Amino acid sequence: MRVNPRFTDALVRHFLNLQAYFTVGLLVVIVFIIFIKGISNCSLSFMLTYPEDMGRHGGIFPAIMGTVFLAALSIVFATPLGLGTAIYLTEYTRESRLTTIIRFGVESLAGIPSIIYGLFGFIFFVIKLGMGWSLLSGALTMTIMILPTIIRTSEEAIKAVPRNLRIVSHSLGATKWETTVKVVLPSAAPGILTGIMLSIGRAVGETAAVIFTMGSSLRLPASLMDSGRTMAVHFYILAREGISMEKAYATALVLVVSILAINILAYYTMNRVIAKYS
Amino acid sequence: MSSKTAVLKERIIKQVLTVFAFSSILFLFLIFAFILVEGLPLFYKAGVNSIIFGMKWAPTKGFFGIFPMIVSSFLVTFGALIIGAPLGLGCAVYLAEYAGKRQKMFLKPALELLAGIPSVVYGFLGVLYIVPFIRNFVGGSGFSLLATSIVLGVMILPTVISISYDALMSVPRSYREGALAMGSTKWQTTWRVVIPSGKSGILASCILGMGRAVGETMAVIMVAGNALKIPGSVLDPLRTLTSNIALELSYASGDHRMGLFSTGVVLLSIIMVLNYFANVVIRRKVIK
Amino acid sequence: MRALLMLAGLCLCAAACGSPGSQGASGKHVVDIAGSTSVMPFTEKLAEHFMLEQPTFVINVQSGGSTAGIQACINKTVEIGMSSRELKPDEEKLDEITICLDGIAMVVHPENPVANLTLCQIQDIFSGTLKNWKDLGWVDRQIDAVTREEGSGTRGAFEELVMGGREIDDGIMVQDSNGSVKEVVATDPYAIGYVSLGMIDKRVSAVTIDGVRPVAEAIKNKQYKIVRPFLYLTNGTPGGDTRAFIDYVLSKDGQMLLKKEGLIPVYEF
Amino acid sequence: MNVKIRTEKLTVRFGNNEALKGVDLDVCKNSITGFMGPAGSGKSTLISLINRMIDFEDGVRIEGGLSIDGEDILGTSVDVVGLRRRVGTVFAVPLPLPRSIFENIAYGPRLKGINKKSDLDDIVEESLKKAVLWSEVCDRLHVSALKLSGGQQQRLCLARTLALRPEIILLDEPCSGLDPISTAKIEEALNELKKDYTIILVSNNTKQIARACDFAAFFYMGTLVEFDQTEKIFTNPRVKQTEDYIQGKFG
Repeated sequence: MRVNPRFTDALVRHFLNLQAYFTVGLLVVIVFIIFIKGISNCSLSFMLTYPEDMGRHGGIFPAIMGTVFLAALSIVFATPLGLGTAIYLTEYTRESRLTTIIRFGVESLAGIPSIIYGLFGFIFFVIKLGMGWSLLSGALTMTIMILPTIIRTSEEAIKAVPRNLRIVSHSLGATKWETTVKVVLPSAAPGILTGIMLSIGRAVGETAAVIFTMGSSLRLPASLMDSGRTMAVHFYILAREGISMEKAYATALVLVVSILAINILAYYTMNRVIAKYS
Repeated sequence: MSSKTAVLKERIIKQVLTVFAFSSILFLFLIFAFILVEGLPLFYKAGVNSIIFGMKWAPTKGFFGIFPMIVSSFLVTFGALIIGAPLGLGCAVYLAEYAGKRQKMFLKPALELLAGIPSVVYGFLGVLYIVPFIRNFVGGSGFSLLATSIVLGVMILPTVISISYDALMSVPRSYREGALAMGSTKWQTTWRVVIPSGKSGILASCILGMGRAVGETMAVIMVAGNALKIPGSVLDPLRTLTSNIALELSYASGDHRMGLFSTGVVLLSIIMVLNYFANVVIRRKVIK
Repeated sequence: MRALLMLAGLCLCAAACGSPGSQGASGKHVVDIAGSTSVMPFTEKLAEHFMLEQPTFVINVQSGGSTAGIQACINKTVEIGMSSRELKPDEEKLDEITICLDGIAMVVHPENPVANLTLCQIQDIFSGTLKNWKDLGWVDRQIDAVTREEGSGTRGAFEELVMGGREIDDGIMVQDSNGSVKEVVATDPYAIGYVSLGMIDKRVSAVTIDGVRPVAEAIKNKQYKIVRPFLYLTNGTPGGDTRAFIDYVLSKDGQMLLKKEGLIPVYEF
Repeated sequence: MNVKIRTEKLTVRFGNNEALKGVDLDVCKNSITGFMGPAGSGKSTLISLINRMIDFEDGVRIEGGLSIDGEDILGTSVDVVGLRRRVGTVFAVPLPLPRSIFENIAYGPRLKGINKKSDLDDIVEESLKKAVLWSEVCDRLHVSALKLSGGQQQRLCLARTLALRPEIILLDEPCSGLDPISTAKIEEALNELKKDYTIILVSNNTKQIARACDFAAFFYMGTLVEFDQTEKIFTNPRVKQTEDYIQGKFG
């Protein structure tokens, strides 16, 4: 018997529709579970107080600050490097063997799993350079890890700036650098910002690379050389060691909500860019 | 500003930017150098075969075999692919071919948000929901190849979806219009024209998804059970290369630590090969 | 954007420095401690109490494992290393202080009716020859045994004190801390594992071994044999700040605290 | 006659393709010189040599000489940025920068290091007046330049070029997309400007060349076919090709 193609078509449409909504449903379920289980233990004071008894009681203030410090530091290190690389690739050189090599480097870095970053950061920053488990070791490791994201998104954003704007600027007697700073970067800013926000999200959610480089001290890091704990690491330890499921859920809630907020903001910014150029 | 200083300034800026651009290469070099320097000596000392094909891992007693972990890494990767790829491809096809503009505006970002959820959260939910489910309704302890594959299958979804979506979207409109004009239904067009044209991108999305699965650590440690044997069934626990490193790094010293770096060398090699294949596949498309 | 971020960072730093938690950091009394994940929770607790009494002190406690702690102590990156295993010959240049004894208990799920195991049965389970609860007089169900990872002090002690030369089977599940072993046992009714005595609470139940209950009494009168010391290690004789903390740990308050946590103090007051 | 720009046997190749073939041409000071010819005739290539925007193209080979005030400008040691401040360019499509009217015009002066508000105010007003735009925008200088109409945008671009206080102004088909009224305004502005500047106007519109230019050059396939005073070219061309082009037989 031949099946009517129209019937197949309708069937497939519904099946694929189901798949798409099932997948979105996964996201909703994950967020929902975290929210329902976490909300009762999550309050402002939870976010602003210090943990007691390894996190069994009290709040997660040092973990929040550790996360903020780590993310801020790695962005401060990675943005000039990444943006500089993107500017070099788009404005200062033509496609050549050299750019192929650089791109190969960036792509490879992007593909390396976080545990390898953890291994490298541990042996290089923590041990060989003697930085110990510290905010600095963690931030430098994270810097390398988020670099490819920043380079790629900045490059895309810079490439999207119309060539004519550069021509005009040059015709008015601007040097390459003046053109880049005054014309190209302002137009590419939203796209670059998107990359930075996605990177922040990555740094906030990372565990494997952080735990072996920044350590897991529950204290608030008071200097670059102090060890500290990010929310993700704190959550991992709480959940894995079964210290307190309530606190684990509450931490997960803060963690997931902040990451979602950062990501949504990033997409919003990106859409504005797309709207602007199309 | 005189023109001479302007020229000089430009030259300095270009040089600084060049240095910045090479930082990625430098970092890549450093990562390889340090992992290799720490990991390779053991290959000399214990022998390549006894590490890569060795069945027994007892580093404090001088056994450094990671063959079961290599096998396990591949098992979970394929498991993840079996679970994640059909679902991901279905989503990508729906998004690219069927979804309306409004639907897309909601679905696309929602699906990409899945990528933002930290891996520890996936692992946590895996331990709390998937592991007990398997223990109670399927069998075994629950910490298993099956649980790991499910968790990783969900985790690779965003990679599979976004890359194969891009591949499908880059198929020229005229292909679709041509097929539709000849009286094909939407699905016939998609199945016979669009998907074959986007084939290499779809393949690349699966390879990159594999890369993600091979490299995942924390979620795997939490649900895999970490036993050292090659699993005999999908319900047996297993240990991947990544979890071997993360489980023991904090305790290891001397040869034991070197053994973990050797594990890192093998992991890094697998990842580089996968990335190479993904690149080859993508480039082939560009040339075509 | 960068400027904004830096500004935000600075504000946060300023806010952080104003908070009570880091005030001590500007003072001189900082003691860094790292090592065994088994000793860590208790040290953390001792540090918390010590810092309440002596607000000018800052005690940084890190886990990382016995070996890492010993290495860190040799490199002088920390003042005190924590170890839950005896020192190896090349590590013996460190000074060791036993702060308490710890029993290792076999734990099962509270619903598990098996209440006693012989040493030999435990060996059989962990060497992979005894695989079903049926053989221990319970249901026909595979035993989900959990061990610790290679290199762990607790595993070292378990191998030495329980396994008696027999090897732990490759098919046994592995977890990388006392807490995570306990977590598996607490959630899986068919699981069995071994944890530090101080970790036991009502979510898991400890079985008797050859009829002996793992309690402080039995350890003190040497009936319960699976016991190992918790060590603090220093590189040379400890100086003022480090000494002050160690003195506190060995004081009545410190030892009582350890006792309350289920450990066996080395001094009786 | 006072020569401002001189080319000598100027030949430009893009790969194997010859865009200019041995062009010899003198452009006079304080006059408007029109370049005309069909697409691909080489007139825009010549423009991009004068302001060295050709540097942004790949695979270019140049032979022969090009000088301004007797000074060679093709050498590698030439200060290109300085040159572009002496040679202003207005492109075929209006290309305002995505910023305000004021900032568009102040862009060039600021690059030169003029940052004082009162100086910039003067320059902006003067340039806008010269470009016959002042009366239309004087009350909304801080509005985005993208909000102006096409004709206004092109005059803004002219004003922006004038703000550089250049010696030479190159206009590369500046009126191709504009309505007759805007075109007339630009031509009006140019007529005033030639007192102080040397102007080159590239156009496909032969009538515009006839109206606005003192001299006219006809290019075809990279060759300078004919160059003379506008009147002569339009009334009595020496070459048949020129006559055909002017009469619209090809182009």
